[in-house]
Amino acid sequence: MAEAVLPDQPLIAGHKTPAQISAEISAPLGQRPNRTWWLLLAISGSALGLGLLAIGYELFTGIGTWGLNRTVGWGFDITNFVFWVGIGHAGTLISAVLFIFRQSWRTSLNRAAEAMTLFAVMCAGIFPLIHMGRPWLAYWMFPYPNVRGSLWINFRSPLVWDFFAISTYFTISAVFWFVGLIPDLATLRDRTAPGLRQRIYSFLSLGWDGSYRTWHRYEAVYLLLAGLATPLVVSVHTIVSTDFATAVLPGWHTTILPPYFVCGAIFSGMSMVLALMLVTRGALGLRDYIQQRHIDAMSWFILGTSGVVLLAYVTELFTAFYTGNPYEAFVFKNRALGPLGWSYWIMVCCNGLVPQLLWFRGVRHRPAAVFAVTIAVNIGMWFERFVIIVTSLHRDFLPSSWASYQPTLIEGLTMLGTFGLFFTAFLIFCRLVPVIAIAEVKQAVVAEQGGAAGGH
Amino acid sequence: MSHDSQPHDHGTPEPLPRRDFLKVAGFSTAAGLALAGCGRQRTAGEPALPYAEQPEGVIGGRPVWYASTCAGCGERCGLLAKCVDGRPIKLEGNPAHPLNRGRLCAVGQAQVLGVYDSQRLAQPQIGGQAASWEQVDQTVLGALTAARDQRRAVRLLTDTRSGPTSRWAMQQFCAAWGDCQVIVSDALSHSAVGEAHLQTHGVRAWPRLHLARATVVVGVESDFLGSGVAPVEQAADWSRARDLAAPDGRYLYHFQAEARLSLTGAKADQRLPLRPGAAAAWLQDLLNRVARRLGAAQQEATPKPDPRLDELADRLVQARSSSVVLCGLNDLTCQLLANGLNLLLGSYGSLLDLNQSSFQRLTDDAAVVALREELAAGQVGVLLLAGVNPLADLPDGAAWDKLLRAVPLTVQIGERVDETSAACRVLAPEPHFLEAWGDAEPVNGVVSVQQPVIQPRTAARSLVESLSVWSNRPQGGEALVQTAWQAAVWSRRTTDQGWPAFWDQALANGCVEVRPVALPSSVPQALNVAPPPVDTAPLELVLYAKVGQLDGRHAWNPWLQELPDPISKVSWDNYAALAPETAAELHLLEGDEVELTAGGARLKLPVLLQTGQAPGTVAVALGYGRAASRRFAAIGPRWIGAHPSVNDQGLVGGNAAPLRRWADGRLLDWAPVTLQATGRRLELARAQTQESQVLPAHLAPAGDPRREIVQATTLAAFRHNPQAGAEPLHHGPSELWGREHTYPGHRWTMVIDLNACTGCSACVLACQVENNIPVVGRDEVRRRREMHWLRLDRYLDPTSAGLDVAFQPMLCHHCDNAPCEVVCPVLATVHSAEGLNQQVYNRCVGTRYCANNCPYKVRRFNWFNYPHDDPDAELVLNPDVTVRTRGVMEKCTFCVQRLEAAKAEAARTGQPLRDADVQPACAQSCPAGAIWFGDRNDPNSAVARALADPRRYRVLEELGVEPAVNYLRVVRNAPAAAEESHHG
Amino acid sequence: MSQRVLLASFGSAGDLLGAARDLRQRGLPLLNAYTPHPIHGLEDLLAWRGSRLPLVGLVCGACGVALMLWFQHWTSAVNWRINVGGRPWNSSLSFLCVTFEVMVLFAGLGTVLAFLIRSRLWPGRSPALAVPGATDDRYVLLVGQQDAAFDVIEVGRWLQPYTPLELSERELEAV
Amino acid sequence: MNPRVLTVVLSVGLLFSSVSLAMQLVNLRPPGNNQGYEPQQPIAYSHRLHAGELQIPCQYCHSGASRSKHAGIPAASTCLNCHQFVTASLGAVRAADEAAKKAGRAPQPVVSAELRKLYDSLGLDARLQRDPQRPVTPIAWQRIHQLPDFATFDHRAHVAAEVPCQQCHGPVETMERVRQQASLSMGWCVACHRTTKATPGGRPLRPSTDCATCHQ
Repeated sequence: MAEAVLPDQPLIAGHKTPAQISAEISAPLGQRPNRTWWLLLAISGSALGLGLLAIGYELFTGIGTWGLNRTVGWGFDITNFVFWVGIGHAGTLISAVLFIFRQSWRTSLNRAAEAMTLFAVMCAGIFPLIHMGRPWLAYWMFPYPNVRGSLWINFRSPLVWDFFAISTYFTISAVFWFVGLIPDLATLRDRTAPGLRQRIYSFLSLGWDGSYRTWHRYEAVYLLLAGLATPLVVSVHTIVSTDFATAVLPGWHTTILPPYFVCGAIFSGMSMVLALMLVTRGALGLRDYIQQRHIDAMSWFILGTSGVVLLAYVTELFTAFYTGNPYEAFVFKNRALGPLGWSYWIMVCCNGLVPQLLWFRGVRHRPAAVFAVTIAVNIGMWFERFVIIVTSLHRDFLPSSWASYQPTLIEGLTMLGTFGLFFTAFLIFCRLVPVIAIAEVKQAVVAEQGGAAGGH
Repeated sequence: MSHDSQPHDHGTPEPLPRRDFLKVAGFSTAAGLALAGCGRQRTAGEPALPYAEQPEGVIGGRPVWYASTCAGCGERCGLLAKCVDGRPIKLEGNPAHPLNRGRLCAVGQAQVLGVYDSQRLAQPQIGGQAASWEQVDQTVLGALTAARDQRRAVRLLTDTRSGPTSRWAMQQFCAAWGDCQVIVSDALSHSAVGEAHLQTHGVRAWPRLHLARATVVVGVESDFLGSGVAPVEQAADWSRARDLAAPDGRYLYHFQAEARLSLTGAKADQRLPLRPGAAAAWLQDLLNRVARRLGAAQQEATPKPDPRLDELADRLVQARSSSVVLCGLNDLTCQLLANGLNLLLGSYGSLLDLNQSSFQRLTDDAAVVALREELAAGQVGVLLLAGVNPLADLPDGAAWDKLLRAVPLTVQIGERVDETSAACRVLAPEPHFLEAWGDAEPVNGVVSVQQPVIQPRTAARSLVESLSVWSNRPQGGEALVQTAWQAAVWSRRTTDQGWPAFWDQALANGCVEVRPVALPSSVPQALNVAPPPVDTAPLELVLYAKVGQLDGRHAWNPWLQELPDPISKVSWDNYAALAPETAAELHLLEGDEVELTAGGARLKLPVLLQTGQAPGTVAVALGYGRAASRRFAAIGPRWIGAHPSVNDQGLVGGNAAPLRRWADGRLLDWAPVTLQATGRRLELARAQTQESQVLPAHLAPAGDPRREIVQATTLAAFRHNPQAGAEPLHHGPSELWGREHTYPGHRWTMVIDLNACTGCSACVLACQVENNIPVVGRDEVRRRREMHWLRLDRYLDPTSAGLDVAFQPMLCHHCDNAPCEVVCPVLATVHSAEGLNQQVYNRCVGTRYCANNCPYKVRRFNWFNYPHDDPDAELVLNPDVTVRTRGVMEKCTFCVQRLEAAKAEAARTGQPLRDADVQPACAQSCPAGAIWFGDRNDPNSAVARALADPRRYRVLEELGVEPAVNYLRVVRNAPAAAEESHHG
Repeated sequence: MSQRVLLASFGSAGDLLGAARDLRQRGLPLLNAYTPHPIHGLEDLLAWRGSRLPLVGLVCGACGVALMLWFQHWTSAVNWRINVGGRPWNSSLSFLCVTFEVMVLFAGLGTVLAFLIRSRLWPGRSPALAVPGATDDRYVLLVGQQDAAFDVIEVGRWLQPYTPLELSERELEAV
Repeated sequence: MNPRVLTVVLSVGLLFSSVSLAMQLVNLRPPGNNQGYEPQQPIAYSHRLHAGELQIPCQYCHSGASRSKHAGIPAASTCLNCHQFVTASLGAVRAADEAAKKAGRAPQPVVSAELRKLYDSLGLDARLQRDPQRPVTPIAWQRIHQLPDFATFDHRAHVAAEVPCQQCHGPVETMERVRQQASLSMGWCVACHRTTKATPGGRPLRPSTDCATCHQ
């Protein structure tokens, strides 16, 4: 794929030696953070703080502090949940799927992308919890033996599937991330001067010594995890889509939702990864590692998924009108022309039209332009979830219960807070572990150069 | 106590010394005191206080029913008060009462809350200072003596109090003090009806309407099903007159001419928008046409042909002696024309009963005007005001303020401090009607006992007791009632019962039927009247009473404030309703605040667009802007985004009474008006914003412009094919899953006859009282978060020939394939073996997924904790129903607490449970009898029979959710012209 | 049982591979290697079979599937039968999602745990054989000294074409 | 210190604390479970004496059980049915009689301290006559069996199903002071509802396990 597009460019620019790679990638960890980092941390930390205040207020006062009503039972909460789960999809996808397909250009991206997955899933996980009327009873979602005669849970509920899917996804992603991190932690352990930091790296690197016996097993395990994570990625967003697809509500009750959701998730996730990588490479000076070929490859990915998403929009409309289900047809007319029609058109523009700019080389070669497109895609994908959730709910079967939905400040701050959490976590991540998988880059570079050096 | 009150003849008939119970702190062993909410765990250590002395017949937790009489409005329905552990917690109609026959309206249902209102006047006051009754009596008796000595008049201004005891006590009082008169003034006056009958029949009387026998009824601005004189009785009669299975094939045709869309107009087969100023001319025209057809033409000129009016005249004449014209305007000309029509049509004696005439609204406007003149002339020495609020209700309220202050002594007898209180020197608190002895005679010959069911919670004294003291013949309430009854009721008995037996039976039944008092009358004769020229003001104001608020005397009641008006679906406010075309002409949008000016008075209100209203009219509800609504300043949840339920003046709505006017000694509720936009915008709290099942044109799918949520047909089509109007399913339900579940025992089912439902909202309130449903306040309703488990959907069809309006009680459908159940992660809502969709509050974690997935949107979420605004009001909670805390979903349970109690009682007695033994609150209360509930597995049950009705359908049948709630199609007796164009 | 080993350290993966191939041809026992990253082809030179860890994953996954299918059936259709929305007691179609997720979870966690235990990796453990630079840029080959005939000088000479950076001998407890 | 001694000391300490923790865990129960609750009552009323020795039927005092949801705590006036005649234990009365005989005076009525509380509650004077000056104050019993507000229990249905009182309340007739025997947890309720198929008399029963049976 991508390598076929750009055959002659090296994976990593500047013919690095392994020692150089270790040194350059781990360099930011040894230094004191610069002023930009502190500024960004202050901004994202403040956003996180505001979000925590908003969540605290909501937990203390009640869900009524959100703009929901008896007709629109989910609004910003589940929109944000699906949005963040979607963002969280690219990380594992880049890591696992590209690993299986032996796309070695992934090595520059996979660590940060996986971390992003974890942080995004953390952000996503907040919403199912706080959207509950009584979040302190959230543990009732888990089937444990109890004194209620052992009253179990309803395994028929998509929310239970969600609970299992999201927690499995988080666990497997975290394990996958950590397993990939072990050799690098050992590298750091061996590069760091004795002290607290070194002891921490030493503790976390589990006694890794680079033994080839371990590498041998490691490769098998990593491949297996990648193989497990790939269907997991698909299943998680499929299950998230069943929250809607198994409901009776027109606009939700469609079989297209699972592929549509998975594709949309990859689309938004890739955009977010690309946006973050553009920022990171600028901020941490990793231009040799994250090159134009990576941006190009990601752009093709985004273009492709954008096409699929656009196709899904058209298919949805076609199905709604072709089947002759009047409720379904109404919902789609209402989405486009009803009182919340603006959100539909934002969605179509940002997801369908704006990404088409990436066809142009001139756009792809301007990081700022690519960055703008990725942000537009993320806005569009947020609105896609808003459109699916709110416009389907607000006018359903009985006209008597039609209502509108106006988010409150508390909801806005909560959403802001998750962005704060995401970026705070990402900034701290940049300071604690290598943002690029050192061992993998070395392997890729050696494999590339190895043709001459007599690999095999 | 020689004789005490008796429970209604449900259980033990022995006398019960009930008053002792308050000597102890209450029977808190009742585990059901579900005050604390479901999230909290009780800790051991709370003491349980049993009685010290066991009252006979009282069993903790077991309800006792007492028969009494409602005083919520003038209709005076008989009721049964359900008392648990000494607390009345629910009012239901008394089945033995001949007027309301077991049913009760929303206002009546809401009265029980008044018992626990902590803001009632608790103690007498003199000049604003708390005083004792001795001081009050001294002051009043002193002033009365002084008035007699100075030859000044004593006047008692009261609302309609028709009970024999009141009459007797007033007679005693008047006899004691020389120039003493009783003047009856109701805020909603029907004075002209009495005056018209004085002219045509020689008796100032208000005929009782027997609508059940009617074939054609014409209403002219007459809201007899809504805020009229006896809506509970009329709603039942109206639906009986529209019985499709009537053996003689008779089916009521209802024509309504009115300015605003009233509840009655909503149910009419044909509606004519008519400004009140044009009503007299229209009635005259109709009279001419009818007279011509009957050969009694009063004038030569041939009326212009008008197919609609001619058809109406034809129908009226065809149905002679079973047709009637009802006029609701307090205007003598209109009433005389209506009487003329009814005399021509032979309605008197068949539909209009002057023998058993109505004593429900005996207002005498002329006497009020005369009183005002007397007051102005300084002739009145003592003025007693009972149950009236002239400062708030009369257009010249400000003038009354000065007049009252000038009287040497004004005494206000009432339950609460109101606008008039400040102008009165003595405030004499009156008990709640459930706390005091009394009676009522709503129609001549039907006497109803008002029996106390709880010890007074305040130091109040009823009007009759006070009058007995002030007549120098002090007597207790019970003794007064017995004395009056021996004199005025027992003497009219139709049996030969002795007094004790008569009294005991009256107490147990709640009412007795006796010989009507004969009223002197003359041979009826129609009068020739010339209608006044049609008022040509560009805009005409129509003032009316809302179904839930009436004249505003219940403005303190949060349940009624929150009850959405069934027509506009607005709660917590009044507004200036305009026809959409009129608003467009005036460049006004919904929510624009306007200033109305009529006769020098001004009022600022937001605009509401009301389809169906006569163009060129502005309709404003009376009864708002009351001082009693100040208490709602802090109702509802408190958070940073909350808005108060009251307006800038600290009141709910604006008082429109200053816009009323006096004309020819009568209180008129219409006037020319001008509108001026103020530039402000206000959002009304509307529980339903999409008013039609016809979809917006630009969003409707091709070929499906409407949703057949309420299905309707015409009478002719129904006679031709009883299944006419059935909407073919868009697609048959498909089954992914097999069916494993059977319902071998009971299987609870409901059938709602939309044809009978009048939209009166009694069910909504009954449900609220029975199920501890909180009041959430204006802001929450505005945010579409009202908690009513049973809501009343209202659909207008602007595309229909007239204006088809339909009401649809919408509650949990208890679907067999419930979409809500499948999605709940924690099994908090699951199906019972009897077909109920159960909601377990304490298991609910509040994901709201169930509500999203409910096609009927009948699930209600506790967005906040919604405590009672008045802590005392917690005493009205039903101990059998859990109080829900925040974060929990709730919904209609089919009153499962009643089902379970009935099953337990059946187990106790060993009798099988029949569906007649148990009714949910909504079905029990419905005045029109539109709701059947029961066990469909019992082939003999009423509900099983109703299920076989060819009109039966289920809403959203094609979803395959198998709802347990069924509806019966509306059958409109469409006029011939509309018949062809009707979509059915 | 202790063993003497020779540690040969190289500066590139290519050198390591070349050296390994050479020594293997000479019949020396190659015990292990210490490298900063995996090198393809080395496992063949070390004559190792493929890892059996995927089998562990398969077994764990199968356990997850069996457990969840049984558990969902037992709770919904056996232990407490509750009518949920008219669905069959055992709504097996609905149970597939959770079953799949638990399968992935069990397989993933089981394999990783097995890997960590088998490779003797756990928190706080220090490296069994601290070879300087093996996590950075050194490629170290472990050659076993089976008998007294093992001549370090000779081996050093054989390795000269691959520019060994360091040669050292150690006594190891076990490899 | 010798490391070996230290290890031994630490091991013994660990073992000890584990054992004591495990013993604490036995007493641990979910919040809301008041099993074993046995509060001090305002009057030392003995169910063992009344229900056990004297064999007074439960429903003599708790008369609501067959007719209402609640069995009810009897009013003080109910006690008076017997205790207007029985004012103290037989031993105390005999002792007073003998003392009077010894002193050669007429025996005076003896009122036990516990029963005095009952009479005080009803405002009775020394001759057990109602004294209008004394207030009537109900006896503040400590409630033992108490369900949370979201659960309802109808005694009527269970009495009709011939469930012996002891099945839920334990052998009250052996208890000096009443103690909550059962956990009153939902699982405990449901266990009986699931397994019961007939009354002790053999009448077939089908106790419901529907939620709304208890949660209304």
